[in-house]
Amino acid sequence: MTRPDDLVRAVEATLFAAEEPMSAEAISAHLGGADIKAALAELVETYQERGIRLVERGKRWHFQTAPDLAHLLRREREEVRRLSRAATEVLAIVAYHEPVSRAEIEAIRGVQTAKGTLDVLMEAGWVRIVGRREVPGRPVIYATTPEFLTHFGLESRRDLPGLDELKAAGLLDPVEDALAEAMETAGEANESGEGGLASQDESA
Amino acid sequence: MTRPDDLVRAVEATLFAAEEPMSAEAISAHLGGADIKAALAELVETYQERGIRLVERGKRWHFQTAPDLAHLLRREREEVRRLSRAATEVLAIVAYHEPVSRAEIEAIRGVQTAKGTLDVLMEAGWVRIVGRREVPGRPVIYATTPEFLTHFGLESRRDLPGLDELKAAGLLDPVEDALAEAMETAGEANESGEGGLASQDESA
Amino acid sequence: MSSELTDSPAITLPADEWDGPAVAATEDVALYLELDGWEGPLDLLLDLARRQKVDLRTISILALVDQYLNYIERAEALRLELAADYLVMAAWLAYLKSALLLPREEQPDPSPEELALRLQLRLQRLAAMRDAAARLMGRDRLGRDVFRRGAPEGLRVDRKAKWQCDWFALVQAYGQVKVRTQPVVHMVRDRMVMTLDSALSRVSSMLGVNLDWMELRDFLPPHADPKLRRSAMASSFVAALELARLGKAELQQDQVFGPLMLRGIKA
Repeated sequence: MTRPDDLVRAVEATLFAAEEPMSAEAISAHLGGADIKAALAELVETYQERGIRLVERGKRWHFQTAPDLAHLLRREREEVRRLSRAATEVLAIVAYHEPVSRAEIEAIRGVQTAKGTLDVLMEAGWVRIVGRREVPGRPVIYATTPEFLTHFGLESRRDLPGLDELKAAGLLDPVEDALAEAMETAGEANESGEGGLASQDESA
Repeated sequence: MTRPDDLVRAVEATLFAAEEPMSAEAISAHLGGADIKAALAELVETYQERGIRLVERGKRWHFQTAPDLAHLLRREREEVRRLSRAATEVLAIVAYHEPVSRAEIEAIRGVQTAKGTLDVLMEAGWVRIVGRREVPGRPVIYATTPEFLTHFGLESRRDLPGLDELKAAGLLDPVEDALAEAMETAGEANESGEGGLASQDESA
Repeated sequence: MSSELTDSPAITLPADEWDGPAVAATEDVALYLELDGWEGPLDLLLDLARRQKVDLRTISILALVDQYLNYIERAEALRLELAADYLVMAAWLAYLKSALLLPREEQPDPSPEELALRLQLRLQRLAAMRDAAARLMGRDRLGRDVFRRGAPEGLRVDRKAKWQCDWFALVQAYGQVKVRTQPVVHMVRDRMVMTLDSALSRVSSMLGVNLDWMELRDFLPPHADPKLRRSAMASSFVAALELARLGKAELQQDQVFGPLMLRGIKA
């Protein structure tokens, strides 16, 4: 293997030694303001097929083991926090709908969300409060964190599995919007004489 | 870079994720008893010129930052800071009176001098300890350094203006005037606002 | 959106067990445990809907309502404790069912079709999120499937101060030290004062003449130079305090910084 460029080696060593993922800016600052874009790209390429990888998660970079080696490394390691089903659902809702208020989460789940559920997600560092919605009551709104992206191996929120399909199917829109649209279509269908229950189901 | 052998990748990932250096036996046991000698040798070779190295220390293997990049792990960042007023005074006294003990500095300033103040001046490289005064207690005595002269653009300490010159330059007067002025103002302020008694004065 | 979600224990039972005529003792337990596994009535409805093994978009709400009501009935028959929101949902679904069965012209507003559609849309959204959650949890997760470096050296930044000071500040500081510590001669200018003794005799003689409340400043010599006035004020105040202490005068002040009132006490 040929000796890489000194800057590449410096970026490599810095990210290797870092205890936390680092943004490109932080790496650059650590290396005296050098332009490290090309070095990062080269390292990603270099490690592409190796046992460890350089990955970008939420604009921050870190080395991690290759996913296909999971079976070798998983043993004798403490399991990552097991989330309750409620917590995983709430996490998904926050991730796909963010920023989202607790009332909006509850509207989707059809059940009250225990106080502890959001706390668990915030304690894990995956969800945080990002402000308040400017509506009556000014409810707090939640969103995911860079740690969430890091943990779930997402480069950005756009990488959320199935995000595009869900958007296209309107499944991330509020029920009210979908309802208005569906009623319009259903209305036309009903005009044509179709009664009963199933009619609007099919046209939806 | 070609994809390395799967065993090489496994050893690489195992050592990367390990929390402690691992013996060859431990690595082998972790990987189901595979013979990993060749893999270790290949990894050492692969990382020879990179920003990180695979090294063996006391029969245990671990990755570490390349020695020539060790400076990256502990960076020094310079912050420009202005010398505090107290430190400036102490520096001036050392410069005008050197060599001088701390007790003498305090006598001249008329204020106790915190130990930290002299430390700052020594850290800045402007003051150093030049010996002890042969009096009871053998106090440490301080003097300025050549860097002090350089920093302040002086040929020698004799270039420091004398008291007469300071006075002539008005460097002493403004303080006196300012002080007198300040006293005057304070007096007036008292005159107009001196509590319950004085309030009656105004009506007089 | 689909049926690949299997994290709920409820789905492990084959769907047809639901319509079984009798429930064996072991199944009672299973049923009870299932109820525990649902995150509310909407979740239960979604599970029931999935048993229909059809796309949620084409599901029969009427059939779903029947299944739900049937489930609740059986749970009640087994005297299982049902959370209130399951019963509320049951009541609402019963209403929805009857409305759906009404002749069209007698339908209330909002129409049962709209209510059914709303329910269906909610189920779709919940299903989408359950599906998304499962896919999220199934990703290569850090600390489970992929790992960061076990023992990073860590990066440290030591801040080092670069001290700044210029020649002028240095010289000026020295000048100020010298000025501050120079012996200073204080000259007290001769000024007109009213001594305490004269204030005492002035105030006490005036108190003897007038027994009404008077303001302290009325005791001061009129037309006095302002500097003398200040001195007279201070002295008269102390004199007033002294007279009060001796029981020869009373003092009164209505408010902080208000006029100080003074009157004599008859001996």
